[in-house]
Amino acid sequence: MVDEDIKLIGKDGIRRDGRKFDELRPITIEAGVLKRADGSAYLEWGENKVLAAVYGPREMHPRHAQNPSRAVVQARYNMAAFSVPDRKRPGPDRRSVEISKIMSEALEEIIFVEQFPRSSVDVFVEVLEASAGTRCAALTAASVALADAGIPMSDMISSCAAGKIDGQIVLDLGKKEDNFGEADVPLGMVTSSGKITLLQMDGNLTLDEYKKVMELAMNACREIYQIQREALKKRYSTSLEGYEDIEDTEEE
Amino acid sequence: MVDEDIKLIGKDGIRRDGRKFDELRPITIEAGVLKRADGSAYLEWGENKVLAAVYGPREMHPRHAQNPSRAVVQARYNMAAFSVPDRKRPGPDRRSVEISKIMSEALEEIIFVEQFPRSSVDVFVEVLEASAGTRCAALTAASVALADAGIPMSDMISSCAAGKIDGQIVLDLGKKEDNFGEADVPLGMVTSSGKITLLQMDGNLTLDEYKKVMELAMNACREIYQIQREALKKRYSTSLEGYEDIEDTEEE
Amino acid sequence: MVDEDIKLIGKDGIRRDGRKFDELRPITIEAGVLKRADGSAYLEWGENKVLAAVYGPREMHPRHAQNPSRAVVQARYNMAAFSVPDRKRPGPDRRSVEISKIMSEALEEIIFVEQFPRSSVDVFVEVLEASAGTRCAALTAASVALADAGIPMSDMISSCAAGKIDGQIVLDLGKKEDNFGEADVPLGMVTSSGKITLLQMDGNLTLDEYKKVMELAMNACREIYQIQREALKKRYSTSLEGYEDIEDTEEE
Amino acid sequence: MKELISRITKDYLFRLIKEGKRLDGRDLLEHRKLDINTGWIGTAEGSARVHLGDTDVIVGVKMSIGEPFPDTPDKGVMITSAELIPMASPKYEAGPPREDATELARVVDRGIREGHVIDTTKLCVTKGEKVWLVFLDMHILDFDGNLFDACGIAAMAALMNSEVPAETFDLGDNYKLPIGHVVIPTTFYKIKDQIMLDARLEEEMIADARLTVGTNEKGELVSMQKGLSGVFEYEDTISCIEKSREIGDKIRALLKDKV
Amino acid sequence: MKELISRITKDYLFRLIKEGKRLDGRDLLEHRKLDINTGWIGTAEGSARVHLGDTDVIVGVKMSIGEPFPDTPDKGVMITSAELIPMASPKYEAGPPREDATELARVVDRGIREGHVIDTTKLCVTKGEKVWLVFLDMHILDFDGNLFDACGIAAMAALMNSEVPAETFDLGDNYKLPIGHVVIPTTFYKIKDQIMLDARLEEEMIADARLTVGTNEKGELVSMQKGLSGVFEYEDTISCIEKSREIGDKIRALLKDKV
Amino acid sequence: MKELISRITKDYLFRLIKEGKRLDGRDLLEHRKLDINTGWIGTAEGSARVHLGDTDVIVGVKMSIGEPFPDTPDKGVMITSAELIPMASPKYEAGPPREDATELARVVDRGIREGHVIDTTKLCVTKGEKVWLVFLDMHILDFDGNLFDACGIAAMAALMNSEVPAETFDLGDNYKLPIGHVVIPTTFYKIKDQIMLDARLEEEMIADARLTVGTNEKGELVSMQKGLSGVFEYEDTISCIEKSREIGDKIRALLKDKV
Repeated sequence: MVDEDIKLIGKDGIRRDGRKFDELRPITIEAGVLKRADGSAYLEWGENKVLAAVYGPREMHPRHAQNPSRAVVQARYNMAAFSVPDRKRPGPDRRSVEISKIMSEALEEIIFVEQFPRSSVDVFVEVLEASAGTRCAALTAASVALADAGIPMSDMISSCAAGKIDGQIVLDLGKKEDNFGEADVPLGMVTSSGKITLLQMDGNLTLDEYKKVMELAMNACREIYQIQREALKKRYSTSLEGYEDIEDTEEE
Repeated sequence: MVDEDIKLIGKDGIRRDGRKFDELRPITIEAGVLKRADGSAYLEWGENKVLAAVYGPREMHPRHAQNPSRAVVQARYNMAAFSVPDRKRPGPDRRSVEISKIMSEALEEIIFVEQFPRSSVDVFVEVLEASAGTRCAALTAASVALADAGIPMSDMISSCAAGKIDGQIVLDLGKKEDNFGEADVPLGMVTSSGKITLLQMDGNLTLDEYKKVMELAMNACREIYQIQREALKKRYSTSLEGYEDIEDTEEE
Repeated sequence: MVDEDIKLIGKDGIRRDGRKFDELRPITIEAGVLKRADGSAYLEWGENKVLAAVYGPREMHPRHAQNPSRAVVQARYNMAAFSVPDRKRPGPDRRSVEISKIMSEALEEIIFVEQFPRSSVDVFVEVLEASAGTRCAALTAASVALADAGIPMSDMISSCAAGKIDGQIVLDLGKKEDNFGEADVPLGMVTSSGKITLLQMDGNLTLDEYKKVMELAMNACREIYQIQREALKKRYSTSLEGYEDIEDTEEE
Repeated sequence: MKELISRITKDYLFRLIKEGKRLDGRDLLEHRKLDINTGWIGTAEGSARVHLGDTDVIVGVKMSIGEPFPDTPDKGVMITSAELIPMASPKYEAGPPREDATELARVVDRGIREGHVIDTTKLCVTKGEKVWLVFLDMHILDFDGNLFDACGIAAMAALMNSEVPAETFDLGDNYKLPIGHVVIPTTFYKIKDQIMLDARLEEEMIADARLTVGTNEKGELVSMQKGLSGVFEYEDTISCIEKSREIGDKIRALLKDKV
Repeated sequence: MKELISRITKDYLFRLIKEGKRLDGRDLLEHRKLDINTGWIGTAEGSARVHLGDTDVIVGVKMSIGEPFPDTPDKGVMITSAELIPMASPKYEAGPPREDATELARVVDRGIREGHVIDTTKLCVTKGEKVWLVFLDMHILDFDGNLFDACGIAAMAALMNSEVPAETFDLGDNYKLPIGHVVIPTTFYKIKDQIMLDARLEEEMIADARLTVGTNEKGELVSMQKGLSGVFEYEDTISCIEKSREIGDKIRALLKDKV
Repeated sequence: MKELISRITKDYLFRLIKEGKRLDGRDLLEHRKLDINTGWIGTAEGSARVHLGDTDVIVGVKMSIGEPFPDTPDKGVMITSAELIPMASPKYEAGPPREDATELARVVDRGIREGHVIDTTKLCVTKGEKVWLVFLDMHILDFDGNLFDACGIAAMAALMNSEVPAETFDLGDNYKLPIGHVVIPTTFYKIKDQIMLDARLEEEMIADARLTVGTNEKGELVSMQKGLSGVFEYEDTISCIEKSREIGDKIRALLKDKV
């Protein structure tokens, strides 16, 4: 991954896109953006644009895949053909199959699956524009969509990556940094408990570097959690407004 | 589609294959050509060679696709690998999926589907040689095969295209005319009522041109209906002959 | 298949790998090599390396494929990607589909399928290294694996090919001999009765040559049967040893 | 699909329609609110998101260099695909019907291709060897009926918004994708002998027949597709074409503003 | 498949067969009426439709230019495929069994390939670069048993009827596809220890074992395929080969007239 | 999968684990017996069969010449695939779960790729045109849990055993596949808050969470993958990494002897 000619961090310690080592790209989240889905969220994270929709709990099809004692969580991560510089062929590839699997597992941890035997909770994430860090963006958006759908959950999951570029530990690698950096560690965290529900790593890190990476990523997850909460609060107040409107109408 | 160098109509108003603007290519239809199928028809239309077979009404598989209140009509349009100048890969492509869909819908209109809940009526059309206008040929042959199978129907469907070449409105475009013409309008018509059950158009037509196209195509459908009826009449008399033979045998 | 420049048999009548015309390549078989499978066998035959595993009789899935009056025998012949000089794409190709089919049919003959209605007997053969004659190796190994699984059988199947190279009839063609020879006849035989359960042929043989080929192949099958029996005897005695150990333990 | 709607809703809809009324108070031949956003996706050569009421679709255009078809050696190539992703509807749970997506993609494709929306003669790099490939990918995000119009309009808008990425391929400066004509599709639904425009999902589910009409800025007819098992009278098709030209002009004006 | 035939029909067939008789009055080793029509399809380089009793198949040959295999750089390439289309039988409703089509295609393919029916050395254009590809596509239209013989004969007839389309590829004048040998397959069925030729569907459904034998005009054996779960005695195979040579000669004579 | 194990076995396993014990008497952080056989397959450029207890896998390496990726024109290309063949387990009857095989292949792939196990810069033949392709194919023969370690170790051994088949492609003498680093994966399972190494199938079936850690000969971390729906504490991951380095060194020593 190392390319000697490319400098990702300036002498002033500032990254190519102007960020400091521990700075996130701008993140905005909007909950409840789709009408048909039971819950949804739209998230922009730097140049990443991600839409998440939740259906369920609903009767699982096909029946033979039902679990008689709990709900099955099925996440589907999908990239739009136009979401990357070189057009992607539509349909699942090995990368998206893997990400769908680890997202499903991560989300299952926080959902009260025992309450919904024989059901499925389906989470669909569409990556409309991709620019490094889409699995963290997807998992973060999916958590908000699940909450928007009113799925009983023990907590939220927030997700962010940290890694190493030019020998330095930095938070939330951008596209160039991901391509030419030395290590990337996507983390998914159950925010209140600090427990790890998604963790991958590739590249090259000493144990000390790993510790620094995790510190950065875990702090960032807490920061992202606040953005998730704000999105839900805003959605909740909007819903209430809508509710009041209806009451007004009824009073007339 | 316009190519300035190619003249499709001579100065005498005669087309390359010797036809006048409102003249069909030669059409022959034979009903009852297959033994296993419940009904069948073989049709030649110019160079087009099309075979249609009908099975049903029969119990629909898979069961979950059954409709409890009526029969499902499933047409399958398929081109043989050797039916076109450049060999076609076997199996359905997007074009044949679309044609199968609109054929199914067109045929459903005339079949008394309410009489056969949970059943399917399966219509298989094989294009053995293709030379422009195969979907009209397929729909025309399928109607005869349905009648041959004794499927209760309210009417027949007859089908023919008209279009524009060299700026003139003509009936039943041939291969060259289709490739280099300016517009093509395949029409499927419930013959007695004159109602439209299949209609597509692509190319470029003014509203007036559209009206002329439709007049030509609708008249041709009535002409084709007579050929369909003749084929069934001939089949019916052959069957009767067969029936008489059996009676003779029984008398001995 | 004939290439004039390549001599497969020397003037002394000895083949390129040192064998005489009626000589088998070395064959070793070990039964009971896998833990999960109900029965298994590992076979080396010249450079061929083949592993066979048996599961069943077990309830057949999917249910609609069950036979209410007998077990269904399903053999699956598969070549590892690295088993041939030019890497093979993983997954079934037309050749392996055909071999799986004729293997299933051949094995069904000797299994008491009537004893196990609605069941399947699944035979999985993996070719780990291929060097001509893999279908005979696969069928021979599968028979041993079935016996190891304790599947009730009327007899064993032994399998071997013979053919023609340089105009002479020889037994058990090797890789070069198969590529440049004139005919190959893989045979599967129910050993005690001498009946033919698998037979294929391609190339060019007169009737007399065919008779000589069959004589060689049938004799070889009887020879291979002894190797199969030895493998099972050895396995049986090993099992008994294990059984005695258990008894010892119980006596303590 | 007709079975997925309750008998009561169905009857209510039929009653309304007989009176020439609709669920959302629209007139029979009135479109829903149309929102067009273009240039949304940075990785695409062009993009458009279209809301037609609650139907929400996004179309992205990608371009690269490839080989022309042998019979059109000097023309660019367009490849269209539609994904009815399960996000868009609870009915797509077990995967959306493949033939619906195929018909949708092909109808949008024909409107653009046969209407000469893209001037493909300006997309040749080396005759017979290298031409521009234009990939048009449609994603359905929220499905409340009438995908034909939503996708057709979004495709038109995305193409008008597209830039040929010549620089990426060392072929000089980027330039606007050459647009020949502006084609707008309009879809009509027949329910109990009434013809209505732009059906919502519930209306679409009880429709007997469907007719999509595409016209260009000259009022010429460039594409038609009849769907579903019901029938149209010849006269119906004439009035649909006339109405389509009228609506097409309005949407073309809106597009001009937006792109 | 055995389950799809009623017990009564089965018992009746068994009784007949024990007496050496058949449903349609034929002798055990008699072929059904064989009809061969060639040159039927204008878009194909060669074609043949074969009726073997009520079994009805069509084989088309298409040719184009492609790359040779690395180990045979100066030889043309043949690609065979069979489609058991659902038109042919009520049993193919849910799609015909894939392995049946595969075995059929491969057995026909081997007879032609190993019998050197096509002289592939005459199909080289530029050694190691360009050779003729011969696509052989079989369609089953009506299925009344014994597809191996119907398709094998139709394939042979279609190849003998084929013309190499050199003009289309600017490679000089068209010429007849070079035929090396004329290979005819004959398929035998064993039912209750009786061996019969050319089974109809009902017979095929109760057969214990099947043996296809392909021979050429010199009486040489070029291909064999045993199928189904029953067994043959060695002596059975000898008599089948002898009979196959006899029948093969008759059909070769018929082919010579027809093509 | 949790449902396929009986409640009694489950409870028994839980009881054992709470006491820090295991079914086969191992300590929680002890590997099963590891057997490595290399060079087994003559048709492969390199191969290894690994037994990890009763888990039995084989990995074969094949190489050929192909095109590099545009962004790494001077580097060889590795393609990894895993087949969970139905031979390996009664549970794979109806076909093994596709996503399990995909995750397995990708995790092994990443360990090798990101750990720079193959020095791909030495696998370039002609920059931008021809490089060596390295195909790594894993077959699971007998499945008793922990495929990640068995396959990861077998892949490493097979690569160390591989020879570049230059002679076959007329590119000079064969030479050993250039190895940059020796990466060993170690997989930990969390059950009821206990962390154990190298689970057998029954243990894997009741595990809450899984963590695979790959380290190289310098003790550097090169790949991690957390799996299953349970969670890890941050501190857990630290101790897993430390243990992985220790185990990795032992296995690297073993590999040096074997290859």
